[in-house]
Amino acid sequence: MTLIELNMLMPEIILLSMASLILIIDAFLPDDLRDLTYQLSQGTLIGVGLVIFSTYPQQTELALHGMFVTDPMGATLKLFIVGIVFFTFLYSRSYLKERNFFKGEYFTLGLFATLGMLIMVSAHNMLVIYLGLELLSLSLYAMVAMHRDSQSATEAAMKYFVLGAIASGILLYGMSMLYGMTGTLDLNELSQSLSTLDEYHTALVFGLVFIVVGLAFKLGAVPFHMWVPDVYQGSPTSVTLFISSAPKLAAFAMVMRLLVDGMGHLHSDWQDMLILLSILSMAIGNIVAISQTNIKRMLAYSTISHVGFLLLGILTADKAGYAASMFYVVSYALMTLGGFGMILLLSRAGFEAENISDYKGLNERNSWFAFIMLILMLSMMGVPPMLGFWAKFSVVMQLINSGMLWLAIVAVLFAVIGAFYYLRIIWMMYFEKPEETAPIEDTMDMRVAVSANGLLVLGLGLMPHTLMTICLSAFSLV
Amino acid sequence: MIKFTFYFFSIILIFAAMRLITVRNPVHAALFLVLSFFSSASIWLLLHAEFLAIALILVYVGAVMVLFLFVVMMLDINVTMIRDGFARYMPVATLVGVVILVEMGLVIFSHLPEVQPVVMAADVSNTKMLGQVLYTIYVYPFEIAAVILLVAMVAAIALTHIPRTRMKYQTPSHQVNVRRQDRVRLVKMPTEPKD
Amino acid sequence: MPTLNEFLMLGAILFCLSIAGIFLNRKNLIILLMCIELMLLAVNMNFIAFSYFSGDIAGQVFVFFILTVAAAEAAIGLAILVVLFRNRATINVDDLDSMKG
Amino acid sequence: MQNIYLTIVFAPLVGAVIAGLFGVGRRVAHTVTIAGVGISFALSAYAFYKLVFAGGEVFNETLYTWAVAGNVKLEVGFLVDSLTALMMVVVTFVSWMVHFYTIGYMRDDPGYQRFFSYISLFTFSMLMLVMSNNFLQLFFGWEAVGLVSYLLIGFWFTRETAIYANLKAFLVNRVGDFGFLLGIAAILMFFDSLNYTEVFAQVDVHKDTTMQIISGYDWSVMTVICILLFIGAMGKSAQVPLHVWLPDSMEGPTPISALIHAATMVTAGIFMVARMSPLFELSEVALSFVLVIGAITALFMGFLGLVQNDIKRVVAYSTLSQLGYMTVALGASAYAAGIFHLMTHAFFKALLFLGAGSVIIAMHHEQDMRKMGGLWKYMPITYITALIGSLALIGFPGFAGFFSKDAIIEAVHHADRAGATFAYYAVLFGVFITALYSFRMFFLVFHGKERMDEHTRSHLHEPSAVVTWPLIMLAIPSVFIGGLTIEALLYGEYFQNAIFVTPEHNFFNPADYHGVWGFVVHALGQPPVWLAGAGFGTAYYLYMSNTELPGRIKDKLEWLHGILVDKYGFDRFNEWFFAGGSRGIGSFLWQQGDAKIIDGGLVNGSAKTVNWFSGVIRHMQTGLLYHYAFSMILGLALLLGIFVLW
Repeated sequence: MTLIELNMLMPEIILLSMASLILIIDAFLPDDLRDLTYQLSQGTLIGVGLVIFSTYPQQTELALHGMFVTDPMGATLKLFIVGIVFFTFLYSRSYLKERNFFKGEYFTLGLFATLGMLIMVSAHNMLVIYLGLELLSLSLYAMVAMHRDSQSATEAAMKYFVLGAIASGILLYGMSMLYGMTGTLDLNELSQSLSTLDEYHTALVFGLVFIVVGLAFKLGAVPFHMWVPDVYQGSPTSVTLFISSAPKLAAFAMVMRLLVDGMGHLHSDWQDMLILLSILSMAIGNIVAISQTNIKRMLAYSTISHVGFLLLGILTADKAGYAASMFYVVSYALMTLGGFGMILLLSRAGFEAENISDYKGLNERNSWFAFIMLILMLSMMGVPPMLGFWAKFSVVMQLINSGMLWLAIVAVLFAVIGAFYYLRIIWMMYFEKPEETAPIEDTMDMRVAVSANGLLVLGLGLMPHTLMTICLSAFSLV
Repeated sequence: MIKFTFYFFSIILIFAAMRLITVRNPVHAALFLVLSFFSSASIWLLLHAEFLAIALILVYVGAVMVLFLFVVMMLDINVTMIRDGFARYMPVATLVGVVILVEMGLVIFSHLPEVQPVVMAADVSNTKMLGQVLYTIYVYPFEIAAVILLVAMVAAIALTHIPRTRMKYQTPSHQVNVRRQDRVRLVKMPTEPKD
Repeated sequence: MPTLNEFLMLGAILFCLSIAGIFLNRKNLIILLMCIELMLLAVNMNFIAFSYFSGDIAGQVFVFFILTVAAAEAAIGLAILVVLFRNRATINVDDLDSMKG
Repeated sequence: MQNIYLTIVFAPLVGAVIAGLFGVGRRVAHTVTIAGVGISFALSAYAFYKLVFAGGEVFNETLYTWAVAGNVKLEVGFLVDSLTALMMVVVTFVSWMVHFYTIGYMRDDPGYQRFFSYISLFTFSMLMLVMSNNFLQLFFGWEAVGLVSYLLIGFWFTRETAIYANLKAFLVNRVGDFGFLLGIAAILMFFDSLNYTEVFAQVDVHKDTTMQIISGYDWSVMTVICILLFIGAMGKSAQVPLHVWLPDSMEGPTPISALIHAATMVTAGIFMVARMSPLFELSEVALSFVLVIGAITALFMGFLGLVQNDIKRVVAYSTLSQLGYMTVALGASAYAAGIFHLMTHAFFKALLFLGAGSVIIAMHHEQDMRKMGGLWKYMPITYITALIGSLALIGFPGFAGFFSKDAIIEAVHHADRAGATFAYYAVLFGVFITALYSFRMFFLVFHGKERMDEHTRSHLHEPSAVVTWPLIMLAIPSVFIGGLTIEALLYGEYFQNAIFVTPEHNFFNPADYHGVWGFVVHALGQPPVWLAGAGFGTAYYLYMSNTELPGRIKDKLEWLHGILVDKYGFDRFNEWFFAGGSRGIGSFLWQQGDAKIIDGGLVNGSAKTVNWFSGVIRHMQTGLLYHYAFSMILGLALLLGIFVLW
């Protein structure tokens, strides 16, 4: 291990050291100084972000016997992951405090989960991908169950854990098949070896199916989506926020590493599988969301439908499509961050703003927040000029460009049906009389963060080329 | 002879696994799982994976299964109700299991390359080989695994540890320093009217 | 010596038994967790068989890490189970349906 | 000029933002929005003047490039030619009038500021739509007006089953938007551009291109594109069978009905087709499709107007029918006539809606015509203006509607395209129906017995000036605008640069035009005028004399009544055949066709299906862990089965 290699690993090393340090500090902190844990965690994230930014790689470089890779895509995703986790912690603080649940473990486990995500993004070996995934998942299981007195949180944790473990089992089975066929765990060697094994195509696809199932579970694609609504609904909202945003970026990276870097040779096979998953996700997600009354659950189904869209870009199997998908996943993470942030903002001790009816008359209670929510909903719906529109637009464009017009039509059809349930929230906010009249308790940082989040969605929508350029350059297309 | 050993342990393994999913008592299930670990460890020995075979026994049977048994005992679950409706789901479960098994079997038996085992020299130590790569090539995964264990520890403690504050204990200095007005409140009540 | 296919078939049988077990078991979460261990065992069987037949140590290394992670996973799973039991006084899988739809 | 156009578009937006987001008072809210739209109107009028009279140049520039995706640019830009200028003036003028009127109409509503904010926002969206120079911005405006209207319909909506009712209206509009979006996608695919000018410049290249949607069948690309775009227009302009949302939207406050559902938004589809005339002209099939759909709408929606008792619903169905006329004009390649009718209709239909609103205010929000009657002596201004509106609507010679409607009928008469004959008879008979339902409403409301209760009667009076003033302002163009502009719009060179008509399709030849009076005199000898007269007569007979006479005569001269009835056997025939017959058709269509098949079957059906489907899938999410695991395993088995073993 050379010094240069260590340098490439710097973000992970800093994150790990700081997380361990914070763990120790937190153990000795009295409860009234718990804010220090929070501040240290946020400081760590900023530091890690700066390090990633300053070591932004220009080309792909491998380290540690090919297990670790840095490339523009990975660095960009890592930056967004760190930034989104930063916002997540920001949103969570007052929520956790109001519920007497402001524990250091939330932040340390969050940091470890972030480390897991960074490892996944940079992994270039099936073993490392698996370990990164497990590091992320185990931290998340624990975070969901952290609210120990909540029946629904523990139920959600149990469901998440069991299904997640099954999914890892399936993923591992697929990895074992691929290892057996190619005799390597390294993605580069795997990719080279696959092209020489055309006579055993069936056996390779057999392994591929298991891998795709494992990935689909992580993303929450139908029919491997069943955990999503329950976990989103049952977890404390701050944890839901965590689960729903940054890990999707890591899952996207995992898909890119495994399917594209490792198994690009089999792209015509995974393409068909992703088409199936994508259509099912868009259909089930959008249709079932219509009949939801719990907004966290509704957003869960909305996530499922977004995953369907996200897959559309990947399944074009070309670089422009991957860039479009990356654009989509980043946009999705920003929008969902804002959406759950709004739920956190409107909740207060003893009251979770979880039902859609809690949004009735929000405009009368606070027209600014209603406006921010309006932006977020319109964006998720895919209305121009919001960010979400460009996300949908770019994946659909890539589909048309690669000749899958019919799929583009299906996608637009479901996007159009899906608009309904977002509109219902807009309707509730602007046209219904408020049921809840208590003033909204918010802190200054929360207010600023939610506003910034909403305006970012609008602003990036007005200037989509900024984000698009980042995504394109991640695939060296600019 | 090796083939016979393989089939012998395989049958025990499959039998143990089947019993594991059909017994009603979780303690028995845990013991069947132990049995299946033992038989797979034996099969692994056939495959020259001595270190892992031993590790499986030590780590799994020695630690993980003890943990399972510990939790089973601790939670004290009512055993009698555990198998309601078992027969009803049996056909579906069998069907799905068999369908996947057939799918897997078809691939395994007809689409895999024919390979002969690479025979290692007799004096090569499996443990040594593992050790040599583990701390060199696989040092990065090794570190990550360490973090995973740390997270597991933190999580298990965070989830199950009941902090001191919930326990009731005495603080003598508080008891001594207490004043009358902290403890006694005189309330004046109106007399109840007769009715 | 048995062929690779036989080892893989053994892995496949274990895998399917664990799947059937997860579906079959509706009353006891602990047995569900054990089924997951069984599934990992099936995967390990595959890896070791492949490792042996290709003379490559990487498969065994992978199994080593799977064992490690599985232990961690079991610890967290059981911790969640304990928390759940404290909350509900049951670990019946059928009772875990407060969220649905 | 660029700054002027920007101001025109953004002045209403600024007004909307101030009124909506800053929590200002009522007076401020209506002042800023009225000022915003007023500025917009004044500048539109100026731009119109510059362009039309002062020989200004057509403005076509991209102001802002949003993003570049491949070789496709996504831009914001304006195209202001004579067509746009006309639309701008109409939209801003009607909107301005409605703003004034709203002060009176919404006086007691708690959502006063919000309402002003929305109608200004709507004006902004509509201006974005008409002034666009590319398809993306067109689509943006398209969706934005739809969104605002969707929200405004709900302003007063009574919601027992809000989700379900919305879902229905929503789905209908989605069908249209979906078609529209596909049309734009097809344009993007074949023309590789979203800019109007660039697309129109290449139409000849793709004149004969074909595509295969289902393999083995060749479709003309132009036909596919035009029909898809027109499906979008059908949704917005409420053509059969996508019309069901419009009558329901009458639940909203009347100013909205006037602004959105009569004068502006519903005309977006008509405008769009006229704007796309270079594309439509290349597809005979698409034009026939347009023609037939329009004719069906024009005739059959008129029938439905006959059996409504809610005053606003009558006007709503009349709107549907008139939109059908405009569509027929488009289908007959008489785009100019369609736009001409769009303009005249905007004035007199806004007038009728606001008049209806005035009646509704006076009647304390009673909308049932059976509880009105004899209002003429209580509210003379409303009465006169409503009379003017009705005359304009039925096409009384000299009034605005007369010119436009007559031009359409003439154009259809001379068109020789599949479906033209059917369309001709449909619009011709439609004239009779129009007159019948218009004056049925007029007589029921303003004449005859006073059927309201005593309390309402004692409070009857003309509403305040903010209500009557817009009525008068709208009544003036309702009378004159037709005669004043017909020459320029139809026979002159007004639309020369904006609308493209293949010479052999062009019906309006300057040589055939002999001045306004010549047109009127010519028309007097044609069937439409007489049919309108017959409709008026029938209405008079049914709702004035027949209800009055029998009642009076019956008492005193029982025997004479019998003779009279016998003697006027023709009248009886007339009643039975024309009035009874068309009423019968009306109620049949209403109950069987509209209510059961389209609304009940297609629309509610699909809404129900989605709802049902949603419910079913929800049930699959049982909350039980083993079912979840089972779903995953089933998914795995399926994927293995499909991709490995198949």
